[in-house]
Amino acid sequence: MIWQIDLIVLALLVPCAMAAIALKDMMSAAITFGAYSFLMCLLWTEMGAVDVAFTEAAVGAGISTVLFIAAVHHSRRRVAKRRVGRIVFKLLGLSAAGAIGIILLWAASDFPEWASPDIPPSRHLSPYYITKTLEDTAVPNIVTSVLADYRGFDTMFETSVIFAAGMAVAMVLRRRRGREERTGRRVENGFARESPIIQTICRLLAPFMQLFALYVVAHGHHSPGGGFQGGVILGASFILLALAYDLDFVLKRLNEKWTLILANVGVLIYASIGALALLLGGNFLDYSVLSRILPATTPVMARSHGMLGVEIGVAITVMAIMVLIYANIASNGKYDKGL
Amino acid sequence: MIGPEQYPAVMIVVPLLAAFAINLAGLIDRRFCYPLLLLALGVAAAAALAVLGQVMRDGPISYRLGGWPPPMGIEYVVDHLNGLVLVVTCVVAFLAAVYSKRSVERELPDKIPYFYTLFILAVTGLLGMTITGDAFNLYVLMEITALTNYALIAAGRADRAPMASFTYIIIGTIGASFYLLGVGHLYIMTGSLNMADLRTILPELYTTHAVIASFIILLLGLWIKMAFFPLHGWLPNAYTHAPTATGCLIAPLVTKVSVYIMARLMFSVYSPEFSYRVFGPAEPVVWMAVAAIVAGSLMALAQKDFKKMLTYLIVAEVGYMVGGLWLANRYGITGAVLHIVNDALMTLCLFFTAGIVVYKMKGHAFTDLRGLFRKMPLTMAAFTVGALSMIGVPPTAGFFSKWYLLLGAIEAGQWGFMAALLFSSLINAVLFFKVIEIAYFEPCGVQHGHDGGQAAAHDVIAVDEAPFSMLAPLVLVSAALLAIGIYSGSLVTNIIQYAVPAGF
Amino acid sequence: MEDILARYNYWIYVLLMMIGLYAMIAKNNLYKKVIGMSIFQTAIIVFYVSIAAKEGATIPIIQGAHGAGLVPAIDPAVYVNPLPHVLMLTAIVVGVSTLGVALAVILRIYRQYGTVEEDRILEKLR
Amino acid sequence: MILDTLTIVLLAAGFFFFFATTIGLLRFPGFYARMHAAGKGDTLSSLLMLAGLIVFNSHHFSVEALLVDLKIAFIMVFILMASPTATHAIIKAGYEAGLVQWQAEEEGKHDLAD
Repeated sequence: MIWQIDLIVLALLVPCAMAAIALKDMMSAAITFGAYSFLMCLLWTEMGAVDVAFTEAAVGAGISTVLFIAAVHHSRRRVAKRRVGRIVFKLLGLSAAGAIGIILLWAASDFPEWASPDIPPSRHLSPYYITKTLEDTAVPNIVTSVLADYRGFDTMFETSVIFAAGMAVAMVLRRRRGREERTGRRVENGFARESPIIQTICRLLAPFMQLFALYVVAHGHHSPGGGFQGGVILGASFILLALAYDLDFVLKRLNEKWTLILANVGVLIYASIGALALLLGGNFLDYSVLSRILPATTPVMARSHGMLGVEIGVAITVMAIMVLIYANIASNGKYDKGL
Repeated sequence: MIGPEQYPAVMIVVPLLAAFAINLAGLIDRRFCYPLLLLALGVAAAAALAVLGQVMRDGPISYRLGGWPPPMGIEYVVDHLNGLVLVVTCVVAFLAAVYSKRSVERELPDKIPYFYTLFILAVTGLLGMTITGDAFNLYVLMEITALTNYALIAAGRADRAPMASFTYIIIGTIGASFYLLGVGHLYIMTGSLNMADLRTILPELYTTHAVIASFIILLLGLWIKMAFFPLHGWLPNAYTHAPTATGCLIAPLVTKVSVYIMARLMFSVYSPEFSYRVFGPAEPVVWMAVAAIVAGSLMALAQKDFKKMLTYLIVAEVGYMVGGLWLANRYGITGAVLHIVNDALMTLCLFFTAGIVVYKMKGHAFTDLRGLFRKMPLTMAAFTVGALSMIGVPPTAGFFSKWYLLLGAIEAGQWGFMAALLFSSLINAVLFFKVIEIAYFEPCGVQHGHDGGQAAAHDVIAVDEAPFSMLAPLVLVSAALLAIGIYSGSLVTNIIQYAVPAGF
Repeated sequence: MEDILARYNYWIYVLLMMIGLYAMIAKNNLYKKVIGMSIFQTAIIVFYVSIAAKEGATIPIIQGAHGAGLVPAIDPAVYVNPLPHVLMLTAIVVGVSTLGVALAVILRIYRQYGTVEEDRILEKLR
Repeated sequence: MILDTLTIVLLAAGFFFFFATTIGLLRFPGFYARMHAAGKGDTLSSLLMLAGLIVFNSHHFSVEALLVDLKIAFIMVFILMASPTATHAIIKAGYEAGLVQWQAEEEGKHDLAD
């Protein structure tokens, strides 16, 4: 933790946020928002939250920006001014923000000192996790062990949230062909013609990205990363190809039906491991009872293996849903050639 | 194999697994979706009833997820209060699921698997929110419910549905984020996320700014989520323009579960002493509830659309429950908890009726109700029970919760709240008699404008009841309203009185 | 300096939150509202991660524990608090999910009304 | 000692090129010139800094340190591939969108002000 960096990055965040909401061009705003996300990563790495920073880098700066650009692409780019009542809305916004700000600042005056080792959160629960993770679960990455085991139930629903988001996007946007004939060409925007250089490099990079994603999933017990980050990177490798070629190129390899099946299978793996524990006589998600069916495993190692299993499930779902959301937004629900 | 001690997990896990099963089955044949939905919700309802039985027999249950002891792991806690809410949620969801078949086939024919997947995920979220004993776990489930709701509403074919959904996304996210922020304030002051653990640590910190602010922020978040006036802006449009089946699921449940969570926070995370005394006098909140009741009723009176009128009545009913909880006495809290149950069923009954009207008449304005008593006598009879309960006519359920609320208001000396209750009953009476009058006396179909045609139309209307899968749940709900009305005494003595925190 | 540092993170998170809330309420363009929403959510993440920070501590991965079974004695002061990190991983996921759904709904709105400006849409609905 | 010096030199060089890149990005006239500065300087400076980190990390030789070195080397390879491609993509998009190259006599006309 280096407080000088903290000071600078936090100071940079505020103008970045302001620019993102003030810019009149939505593409610029999306890019600025991506920069904001990268600053966030930096801030969190600096405060030691490597897993959070990793996720934010993959999600906030990567996927979110792509989704924004894809969505803006299908609608209007310029931001128009409100015609009437601009001042009323400004005052309303300012007063709401001001009121909340005052309450929060008032509350912050009682907070324990930042980064002090004696604050209640650092004394009450976290020492247990830090000192017991190896004994209980044999996983050195405490974030992974808390995420997938101590609070594994949260994570199961986190995966379900992603799944629900995918279903929601598909439900809202997806439209069948027929009424509007499939265009069969990329959206005409004047500056997105295919380039052999980009295509070759992306094609070269994609397998490495996927390999790295698998590493992130498998090595999540010992290093930053895990199912979620790995899944996002896997999804990003497909999205990269969809950007370099077109959506059809990806959909030929991973079509709509398979994304849906994979999305379901991933969460099902998670929930079934939990339910398996239930059937073996333990509580839901109590991986230690899995030692009864896994060969040569102590209850502690069973927890470690159980975590690996659920991480794989998370990765599969996240990958499938990322591709699903991108495909729907990039093609405006038509599953044609996309951007 | 799975013993009774595992039922709390079963109640959540079965609907969750069913969500994926429904989605996968939908890829093969979409006719599998509906039976799977009913099966899963049936199992969940049975588990909920069994859990409530256990609670009534042996007292509160704690269930450790992942086998970790409470402050470290996530804990499920079922006591009399949420046991009751769980049963109501399961039953309402089951009936809404039975009812949904025909309207989904009509309104969203090409999206059935998605719809049912999101439907059951929403139920899972609501059940999880109710059962959990962990403040952060509640947030995750709140977001599951919210995300599924956004999509279920945006799927509507009504012109305004997407915009209503977008408004709901923005406001709903503010609400959920406030909740998360409040939990953060509690976490920084105590270092814990478990509700029972928080309850033991917090008393020393009651006077700190951060804890008081956390209470304000949590309340603000929940008030947005439950559409407590004046933070109700998202609700009327979202619920009016949602597809029928969506409305029948979320209109009865989402606001009530949020009210339950407020009660849970007030009694189990903070103490009643803090909520009623340390935090400040409860009177301003009761006055806000008065404003909610009056405003909701008046806005309902101004509507020309049947479904929209119902949504404003929800806003008024939220005022009842919040006011009852903040009366700070036994009668008020009993009335509020009883009203959570009653209002879920009443709203369900009224939205079922509105759904049948939409299904048969293809619209939900008042003019679409003409002549319905002749066309659909059973439907309208059931609707009348719901309407009477809404007004508060004995022996329907609505009377008893209002009675407790009135007693509470008198004991607390809150004359304003009492007056608002009576005023709202009066308005409800005016509203529903207007509806019944239109449905009973006015002839069906405006196209027969001249006098002779009207007389002819009276005789021509043939009985054309709603399909069985829609009618049966409606009749069941109205029967339940009567039954709860008759047995409300034993409901209060056996369950609700234990739900009221000690000391009242 | 000490006093400023002790509260600085909290002040900034409040400021970011206010920016986000303002954008959500006052902005006319629906995309801007969504950006505001994301800023609002990331502000809360800043708050939580700031809670986790601990002076003189390193990232929450136990060092020298590659071989299972050999458990070194662990001093909790050496590692930052992992719990908020876990919570915020979930919050980020929730954030991107909400973002995806919000963008999908905006595209649906654009399909229906041909605009993404709030006042134009409300005019058309009138 | 030698390693330390090498680290410092590499990092300093990296910083210098980054600084130059930023100045170029801000001060060069026209879209293409700016992207030229950004593309080249960015890649070079990142590579130099990563090389510096490899040297720094190799202070105490061990298998683990070697693994980390290898990872950083991989990052260098990928940056070498991805960064120029990204620059190419941006410039190509600009070219196809019809951005005209900056000419001295019509100063400011086609500047990347927007």
